[in-house]
Amino acid sequence: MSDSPVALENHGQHGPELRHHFATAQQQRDAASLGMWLFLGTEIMFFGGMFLAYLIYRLWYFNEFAAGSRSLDIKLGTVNTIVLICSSLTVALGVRAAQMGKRKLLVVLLILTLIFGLAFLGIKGVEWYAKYKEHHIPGASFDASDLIRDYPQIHIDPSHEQIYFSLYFAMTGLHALHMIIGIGIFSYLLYHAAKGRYTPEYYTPIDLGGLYWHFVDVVWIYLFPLLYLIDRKPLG
Amino acid sequence: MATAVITPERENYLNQEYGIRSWLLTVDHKRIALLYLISITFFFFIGGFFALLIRLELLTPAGDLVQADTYNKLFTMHGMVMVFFFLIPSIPAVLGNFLVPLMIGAKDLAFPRINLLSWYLYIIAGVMMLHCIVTGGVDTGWTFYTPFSTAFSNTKVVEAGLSIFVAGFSSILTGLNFVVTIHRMRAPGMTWSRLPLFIWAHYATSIIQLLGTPVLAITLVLVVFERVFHLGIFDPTRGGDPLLFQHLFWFYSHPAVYIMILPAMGVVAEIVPCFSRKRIFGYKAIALSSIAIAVFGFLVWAHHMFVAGMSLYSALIFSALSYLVAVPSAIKVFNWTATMYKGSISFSTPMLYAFGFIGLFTMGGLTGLFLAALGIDVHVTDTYFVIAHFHYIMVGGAVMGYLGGMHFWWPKISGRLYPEWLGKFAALIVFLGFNLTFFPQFILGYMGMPRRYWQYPPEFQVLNVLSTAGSTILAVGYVLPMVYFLWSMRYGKLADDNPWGAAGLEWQTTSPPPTFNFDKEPEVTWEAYNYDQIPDPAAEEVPVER
Amino acid sequence: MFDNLPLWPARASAGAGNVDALYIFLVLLATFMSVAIFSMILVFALRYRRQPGRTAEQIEGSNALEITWSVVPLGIFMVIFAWGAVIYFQERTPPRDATEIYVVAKQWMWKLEHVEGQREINELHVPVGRDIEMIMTSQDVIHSFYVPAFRIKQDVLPGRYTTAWFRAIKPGVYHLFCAEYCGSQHSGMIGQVVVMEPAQYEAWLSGGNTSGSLASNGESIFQQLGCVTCHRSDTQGRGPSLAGIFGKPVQLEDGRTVIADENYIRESILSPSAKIVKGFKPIMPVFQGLVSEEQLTELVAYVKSLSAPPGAGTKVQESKVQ
Amino acid sequence: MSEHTLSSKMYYGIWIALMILTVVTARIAFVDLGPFNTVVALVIATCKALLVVLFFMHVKYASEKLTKMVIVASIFWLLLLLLLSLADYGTRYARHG
Repeated sequence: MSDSPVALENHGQHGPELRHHFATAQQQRDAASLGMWLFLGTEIMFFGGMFLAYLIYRLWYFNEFAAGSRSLDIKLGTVNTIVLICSSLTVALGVRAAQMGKRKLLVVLLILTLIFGLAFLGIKGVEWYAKYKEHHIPGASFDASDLIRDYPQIHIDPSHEQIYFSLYFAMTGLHALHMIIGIGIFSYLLYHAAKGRYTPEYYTPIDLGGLYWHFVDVVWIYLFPLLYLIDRKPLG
Repeated sequence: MATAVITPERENYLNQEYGIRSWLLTVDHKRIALLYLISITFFFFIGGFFALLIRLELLTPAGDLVQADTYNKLFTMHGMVMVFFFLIPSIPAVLGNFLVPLMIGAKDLAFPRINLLSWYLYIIAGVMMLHCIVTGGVDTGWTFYTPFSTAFSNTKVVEAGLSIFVAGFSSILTGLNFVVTIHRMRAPGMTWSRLPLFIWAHYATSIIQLLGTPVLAITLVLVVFERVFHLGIFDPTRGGDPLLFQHLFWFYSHPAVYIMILPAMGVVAEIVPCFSRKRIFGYKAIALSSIAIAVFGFLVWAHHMFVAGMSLYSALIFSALSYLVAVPSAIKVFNWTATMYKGSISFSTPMLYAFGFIGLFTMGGLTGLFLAALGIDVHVTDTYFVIAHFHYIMVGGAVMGYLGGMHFWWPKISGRLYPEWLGKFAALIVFLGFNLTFFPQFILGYMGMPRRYWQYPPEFQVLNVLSTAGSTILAVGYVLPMVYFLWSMRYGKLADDNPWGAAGLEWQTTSPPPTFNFDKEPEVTWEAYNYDQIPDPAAEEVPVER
Repeated sequence: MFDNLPLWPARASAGAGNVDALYIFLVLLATFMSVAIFSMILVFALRYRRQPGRTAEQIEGSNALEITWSVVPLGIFMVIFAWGAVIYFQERTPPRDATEIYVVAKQWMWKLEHVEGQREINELHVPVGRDIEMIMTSQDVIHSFYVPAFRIKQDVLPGRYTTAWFRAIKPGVYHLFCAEYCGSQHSGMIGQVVVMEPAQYEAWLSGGNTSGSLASNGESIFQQLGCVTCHRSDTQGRGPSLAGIFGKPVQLEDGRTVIADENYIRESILSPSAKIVKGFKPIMPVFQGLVSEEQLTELVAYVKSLSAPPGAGTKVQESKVQ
Repeated sequence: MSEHTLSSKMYYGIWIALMILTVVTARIAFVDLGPFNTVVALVIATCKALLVVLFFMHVKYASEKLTKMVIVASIFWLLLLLLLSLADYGTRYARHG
């Protein structure tokens, strides 16, 4: 919209967003979508490496995983899951708004998404800080004696407990990094959406950013049970 | 189609714009290919320099040329530079970048800016690696085995790891670009069954890059986390399993071998038909075997770990699967050879490299059978036998293929011809030097000389001397092409659009091609390798040069 | 001339001949295939070289050929696989009555202990004709125990035991290499294996200064650390009795069953709570960091000696008291 | 990515389903189902992931085969990594001979 007809002229008969090496806008959209999906495929393998480590050590050191999992704050974990799901909703609605050319709605939804994303990181930060306070960060100052005291029914080896928390921090840390990147992407999208760059004919960036955001949500959907819900049943 | 009069002033991708900016900010896949060419050549000679120092050190049994720690850094950085900064980007990022759009009749790759981004990522990674090298280097071996890399090495492991992480990102983006381009950007009529086998090979390569590289990335990230934040995922003192690292590492690093060799196979599949004037034998078989290698290549990684302490039963599984991946490789060799049958064969430089490739790759592949055999592997793994084997594949195979491809497409890339007799001479030197360098290492390996040894018992000396002698010959063979390629850019004879009379869309445009590759969008109505329809330039009395 | 250029490693173990046989087979196969491919290329290149007047004959391909040259190689490959697998299985399966030698690797030396108590560094004396099993662990990084003349190699890992075995058949002195890169002096981590006639070996054994057998050393550590207060052999203590458990299945508290092998004993000392024996409480203290790798091997040797059949050799006699 | 626009009602429906599943999985973790706790947690997570992928990411309606192939291939490769590694871990300490 705000892109002037001058720009249009420079691009000959096709629209300003169609790059020269594509024949049609459809071809360009399909290429972009395929590219994004391939990228998400690589992301699956990226997290997959950690899932393998998780699987092996959870089989080996179930007790320590169970105790570590119990020590996480399930309320905050659940709230965070809900926050992310809400953000996925706003993203999905945002893509729809872009499709239909509702610029104001799109801007509002993008802002909401950013708020949810930041809320997620904030809550994550609170949880990490608690872990820091409890000396549950792996390394020289790691101390699992509180877990041994709190869960006398579970046989805990403190060094194996470090493996659980190593994985916890690696997995949630890299997930949080993806969230931060997502927030960066969405800030960019918000800026351009506010300027009215996206139209029902051209909203590929919104669509791709949305795919990325949903993917990060899906990763969390798995991380939540894998890290928080390992073993919560009443201790006998 | 190959008779257009060449006017040097004709606008092409090289002379359309001038100035450093027009190169550094280019989104033209052909210019980016040249950027890659310059950068990987640089790293090739750095890695080669390390290799020569290694060979010089091994001239005598005593560790006398460099210190032990220096030696360890030399082989580490030789491996890292050659694998991640030369071999993996070599054919895909240079020839693939240049040729994939041309061969399928596209104006550019699907994501030109991402293509440029991958070059910049490569450069960032390269600068990090160089910085790491000049400020002390790293001594973990290119394999980064834990717990040595996480807890014992005092060198710049973090920097090297991050550098390779970034280089991996560059590799992923290249692969992603190729897959999307091959799916979405083919010219009308360019069906899958008409794709040149070079494209099939790059498609298979890209699959590996996409699905394997992220696993290496996360593995290196975890190593970095372990060093920097003291996480303990691979730490045996906390119950971590050092073998987990090896599983993750080889899940990428075994298929990575196919990232190096598959594109070279694609090059050979272009060269052999051209200089045999024949349609390639068994097109479908070769195309599918590329995909088969990409898939099976992921099922065999633990054959690097037969003595590492993993389960005996899974060793059996991985050994059997390893033989599976040998079948498609064998299919390719047989088909290339069969292509020559009843052909009309000329001995041009690219063809000599293709011969060299087939021969050396065959030997590399056959010695792979030794290593996949469990009982033999126990004895020869981690010895010079392995070194010899993978250099036959990577240097005898991938580098031969790369050089063959460079000679084949150089007229298209530069618009000039290199001196043919020098090309043949260099090819011969490379072949001889290579065999002299690496064949003795098979014997050394079976004798029991372990790899990564700075000093060694004296009975191994004679073979080591032979190997070092060969390496100097090999070095000459590698410098020569660089010299005459550079020379030809200014003084070489102007090349025809299609100097070899080759099939393929890339030969139907001008040499060098215009910025958008084709003056008119091509429409494909013929099958690949339609050599029956292409006149042989050499057959018309007039020799290649015009 | 061949003094400086030997082309074949010494063949000094019972298993080496099998490895060599497969190797020679593969060398012949590879030579045949290489020669076949090379000569085919050569013949085609000359026979069908470009000549005025002749054109190439276009051939599409042949499914019959494709299938042939896929299936035949696969068949040959499976033979190689099976052959290699058999050798590997033998190499990885130590005979039950093998003499044990404990190996602790560290940057950059090999420490070897005979059950009789002899300790050696970078040197291993063994008699001809006896099955020897190496039980190995590392104090720091990964090493690899490699004796080319025996055709055996096994990585030595921190945190657990790996094993390898051989039966020497030829007296002599052979290289012992570290084959897994382990840091600065990796290439200096070499030693030698001295294979002796049994009589000489006995003489060597009795000549060396020992500080008691491994098992008896282990027993005194067992007393010192107070293990004996719970793991009693006379009555049921607070911990399970260790007599006769080695190599047997153990019922665990969580329902699993494990075999009480070296790695299990090791884990049970370092991290007792990992696998609690059924019917016992996880009250044993953690010994991670309190015992050295050498002490651990001695403890393991002691626990194993408690399971040896009576009179199964001199090595366990003194520890059977109690 | 295409002409197809889903109604916003559909999105809200999916959202509610996801919320319910989240609460259910967090609650059910406290009930002793024996070994099935993990199974249930993973099944619920997979349902949630499917909802997001199929509807929020439009895979069900507005995408072509190729997208589905990319997803299936990635998951297949992930399983290769996990299962072939388990071939080692599952049998590593088994004694033989």
